[in-house]
Amino acid sequence: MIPILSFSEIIELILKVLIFPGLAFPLLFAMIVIWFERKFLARIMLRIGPLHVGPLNRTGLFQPIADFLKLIQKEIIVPDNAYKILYNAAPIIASIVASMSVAFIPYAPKPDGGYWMIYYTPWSLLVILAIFTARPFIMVGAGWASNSKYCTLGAIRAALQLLAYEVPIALSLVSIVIMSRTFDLAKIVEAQSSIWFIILQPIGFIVILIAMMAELSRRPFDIPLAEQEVVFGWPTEYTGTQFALVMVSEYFDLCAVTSLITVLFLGGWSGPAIPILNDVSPILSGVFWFLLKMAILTVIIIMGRGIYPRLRIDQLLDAGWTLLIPLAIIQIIITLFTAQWWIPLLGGV
Amino acid sequence: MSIMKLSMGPQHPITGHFRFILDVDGDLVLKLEPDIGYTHRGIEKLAEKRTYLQNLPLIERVNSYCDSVGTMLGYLEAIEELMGLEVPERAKYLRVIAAELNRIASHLYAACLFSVATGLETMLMWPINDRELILDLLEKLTGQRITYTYPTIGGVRFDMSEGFKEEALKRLDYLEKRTEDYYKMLLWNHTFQIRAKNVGILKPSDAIRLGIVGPNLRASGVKADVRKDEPYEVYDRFDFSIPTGKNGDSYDRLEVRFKEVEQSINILRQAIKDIPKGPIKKWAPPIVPKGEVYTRVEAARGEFGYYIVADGTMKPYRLKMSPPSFRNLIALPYLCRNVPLADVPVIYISLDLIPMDVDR
Amino acid sequence: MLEKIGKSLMNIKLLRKIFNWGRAWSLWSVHLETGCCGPEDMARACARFDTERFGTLPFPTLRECDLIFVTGFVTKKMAKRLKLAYEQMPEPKYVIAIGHCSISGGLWWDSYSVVQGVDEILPVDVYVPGCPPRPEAWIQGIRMLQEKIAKEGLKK
Amino acid sequence: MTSMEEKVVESIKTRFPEDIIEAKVQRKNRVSISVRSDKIYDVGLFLRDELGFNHITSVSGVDYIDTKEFEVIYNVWAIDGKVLVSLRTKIPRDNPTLKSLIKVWEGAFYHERETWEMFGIKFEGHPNLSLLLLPEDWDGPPPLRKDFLLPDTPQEKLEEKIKRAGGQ
Amino acid sequence: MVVDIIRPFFIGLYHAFKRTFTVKHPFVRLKPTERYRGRVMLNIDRCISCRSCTNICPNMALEMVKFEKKLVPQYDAGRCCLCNLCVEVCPSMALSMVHEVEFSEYTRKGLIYPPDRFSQPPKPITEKTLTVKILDKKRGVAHG
Repeated sequence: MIPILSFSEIIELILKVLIFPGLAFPLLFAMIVIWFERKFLARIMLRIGPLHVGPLNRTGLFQPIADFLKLIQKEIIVPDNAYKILYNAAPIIASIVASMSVAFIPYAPKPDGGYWMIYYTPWSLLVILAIFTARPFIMVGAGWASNSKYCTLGAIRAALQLLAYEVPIALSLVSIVIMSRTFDLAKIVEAQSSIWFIILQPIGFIVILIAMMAELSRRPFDIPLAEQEVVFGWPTEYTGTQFALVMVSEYFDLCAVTSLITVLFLGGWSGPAIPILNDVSPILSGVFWFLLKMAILTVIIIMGRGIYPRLRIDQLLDAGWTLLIPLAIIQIIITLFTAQWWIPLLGGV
Repeated sequence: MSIMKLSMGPQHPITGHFRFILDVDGDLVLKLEPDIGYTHRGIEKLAEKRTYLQNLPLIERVNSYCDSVGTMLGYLEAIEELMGLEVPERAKYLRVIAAELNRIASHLYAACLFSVATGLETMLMWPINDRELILDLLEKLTGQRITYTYPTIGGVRFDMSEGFKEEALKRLDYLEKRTEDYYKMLLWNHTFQIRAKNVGILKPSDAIRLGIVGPNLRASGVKADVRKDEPYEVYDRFDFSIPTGKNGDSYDRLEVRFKEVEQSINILRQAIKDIPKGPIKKWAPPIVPKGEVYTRVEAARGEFGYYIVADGTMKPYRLKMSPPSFRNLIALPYLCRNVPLADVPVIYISLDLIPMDVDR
Repeated sequence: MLEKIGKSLMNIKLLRKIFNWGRAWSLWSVHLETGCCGPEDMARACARFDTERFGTLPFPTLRECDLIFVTGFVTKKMAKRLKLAYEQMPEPKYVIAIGHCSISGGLWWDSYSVVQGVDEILPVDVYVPGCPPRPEAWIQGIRMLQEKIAKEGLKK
Repeated sequence: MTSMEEKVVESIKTRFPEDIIEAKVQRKNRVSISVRSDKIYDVGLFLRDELGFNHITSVSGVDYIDTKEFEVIYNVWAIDGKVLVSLRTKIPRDNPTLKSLIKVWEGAFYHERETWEMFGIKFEGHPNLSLLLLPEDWDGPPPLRKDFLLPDTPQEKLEEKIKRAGGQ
Repeated sequence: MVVDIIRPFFIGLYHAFKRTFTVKHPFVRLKPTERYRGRVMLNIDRCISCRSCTNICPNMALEMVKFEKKLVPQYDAGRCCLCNLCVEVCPSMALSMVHEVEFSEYTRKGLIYPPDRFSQPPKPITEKTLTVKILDKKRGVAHG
């Protein structure tokens, strides 16, 4: 049975799918983060970064657009001995999978009940975890399909690293679920209305931040993409539009990860209402706080590229198995013992 | 997994002009064979065709990458020894000043490459920024940024310009203060330490046996420096020490370079303070008398040897160069056996091999 | 089919202008040093001259690059690799010859192993003389190339 | 008190009285020893083990085309003694072979390979005498020999290039 | 150990708000130093056609050509390595080094300077120029 939607519901759906958490938001996020990353890292390196591209000859704001325009004009070269179907499909699958997880994240509560999210399900945490688990297979597939040595090496490294860091992520989610007693991300946010989980579970936060950085292959952990060792890792052979898709999918992932951490640990949309935004719609106020928290997390994740050298693969795996997993387990134990005092204080559930 | 042949370079972000042929098993490098010669120009042959004076720009470009003054001094030493020419005092001091400034620039360059090898891009930029200041000084002294052609037979080309002394002292003070930031950002960075420590350990006995020179040899704990062993120019008048390392790993090789920068600053301060007045150049005949000579100087990357056979004409009969990077090259396949792939760039950069220098 | 649509789109003047703008302001360069202008390559990419202001960024994989800086002399051994690297790059691609050695062979005019001018093996777009050229000259070279691209007609 | 240089000359003369053609002190820190080519390995071993010349500096060849001879020079530095010895030997130009000294000084590996490449001097016992610096498809004579001549005028085809540019 | 991990974070953050080193080059120019060797310039009236410069030039950048009934050198900027040997050897001081930095060309032919072009001084710089000096003690970074 197909539910009949009213006009306002259709408008809302279109807004959701095309504008805010849907299509336009991750694209805009990717563009702004690429620009910000280049600018901010350049500032750490005491230079300016993109400057003369874009309005006023002063901002370089259009640099990602210029890059994108250039990339889509480039010739697409498929290596002769590549496995063509998988090779061509991988970037598309990667970007679709990466943008999928945004659909399950609640960005703000609606004043009339319900949440501002594309698809509501009480099992959203599990769904997102499942989506993350799909990523290494795309990388391995793309690397293997390229049939080039550097790509293969990069793909092997990606598989090792991503699979190893799934475990601490899952473990640190356990303590969240113990505390909030639900798999529903919206409920988890509501549980934090009085006290955020970052205060109750600092170890879990650190574990999930580090593990997610590894999952995203950001700088101290960008071993699959290490340019000094394996040129560019698994996407080495991609050209033009395909490469643009690969790059964009990475930033979609960043968007999803920062949203997820915000929801899990930083209390999602919770924050004092902003008068001006609240007058228009209380949704905007929630979204504002959500985006602010996302921005802070993004800065922290980007900073890693400016200040830390890259780890070696064995050191990384060591850190994953011997440091992060015990820490996550310690967090679970602490949570188990202290949950009885904290749960009455939490809101919502 | 079977053994895979991996060809690294010359188009590769880290190898520069080299190509490595690696035997890789999974992520482990079993054997490395360097494939060099991508920058071979045949300078030794060309030098036999040109006069001694025309050879100056040629010789300089053996290592114009960073250290052209240090490279040239050996050649000039050799010719002046054959001629029996005594260079004016002031020229000697100026040569030392240029060479030490060049050494600082070169070591900063080495540091920045090292941080690239480990993937820290910030420390690629900072030393290069401060190297710009040194290059400004050198440009003020010599009129070029990289290829100076500054020392010439019988002295140097230009005198110190006005205000050079004050400017130089100010910049050296700045550089000394700035080094602290490098230590905090790079050398004391825990992530960097676990990448660089205990990687590529070169024992002192091995280092001597393989004929390693320069900061790499000193990092292994051997106190050998031509500036102390056979003082050329006026190095015997300065008070400076030779920093040595303890373990001989990649980290020590970088740390020794940083300490050498401090010593160079020390030498420069003394040189700028007691530089005498006088002429800067002596007329030299174009013809070099018959003879053979072997001279060594301490260039930034280590001992640079020149063997010249002169047959009494305007052109050298044979000019043999023994550049430091060529001699350090043998350490690369020696150290890169059974190491992870990620350590290959670190070891390679820590030896500070410059392909120009290797290939000539 | 897609190419046909793309070609007909590129015939529109405004679109062509926009696409040319995108190409001109996003020239990623290859990590391939052939000679001794290498340190200046570093200097122009680093803080004082920072060519990233113009969107010129050294990029690790040459599958994405548009620009080769031929930094200095090209030996016969390197020439093969240089040509190979150039062929591996996707269209559109540009070459800037840096320094007198890569323009004409320069100091190595009688050498047995140096190619006399890189334009014998690659089509050169801009010649930047000097030994090595100052970073200012590199920036001028980049800007001249940008002007050339902006005037360019239909490519591919 | 004799200096280190004189000590080296004296001891080498007493140890190999017949094989040494000439041994002299050139100047401070420099000693030059000429030996017969078949004895160079033994002299090298003696220099390394007894006199402490452990740090190989360079191996170079000189082409004396007038006397139809190659001279091969091993320059070795003693880190403790602070003396550089030039161990030199002459070999005929039409049959240039010499016993390799990489068993004595391991650092001579690339030096000898380069000398082989540049002069065509064959080092017996060297494990890998293949082209090092020259392009893979090199087919001329070894370039540092005096009978390998370089062009006298620039090889750049300037007119052609200008014509090509004008034709566009 | 924890300090060593966290310290770079704050140093990086601190540097992100420092003054940058960058000179916005085409709009603001650094003043080249007095001695900077940009390219060679000829004074035709002084030239005595002695050929010492063409003889000493190690890269054949100078070539004698006929110009207004006189043999004068023609300069090839695409060959010159700026080694200053010709300027030193010139007996009549006809050659000198000038501060030209930007003389790139689209064609190889444009780099050849016939005597009339060879003897013209470079264009004066119109943009704002500045000299590099150590400044900004508070922020601890050089360049202006």
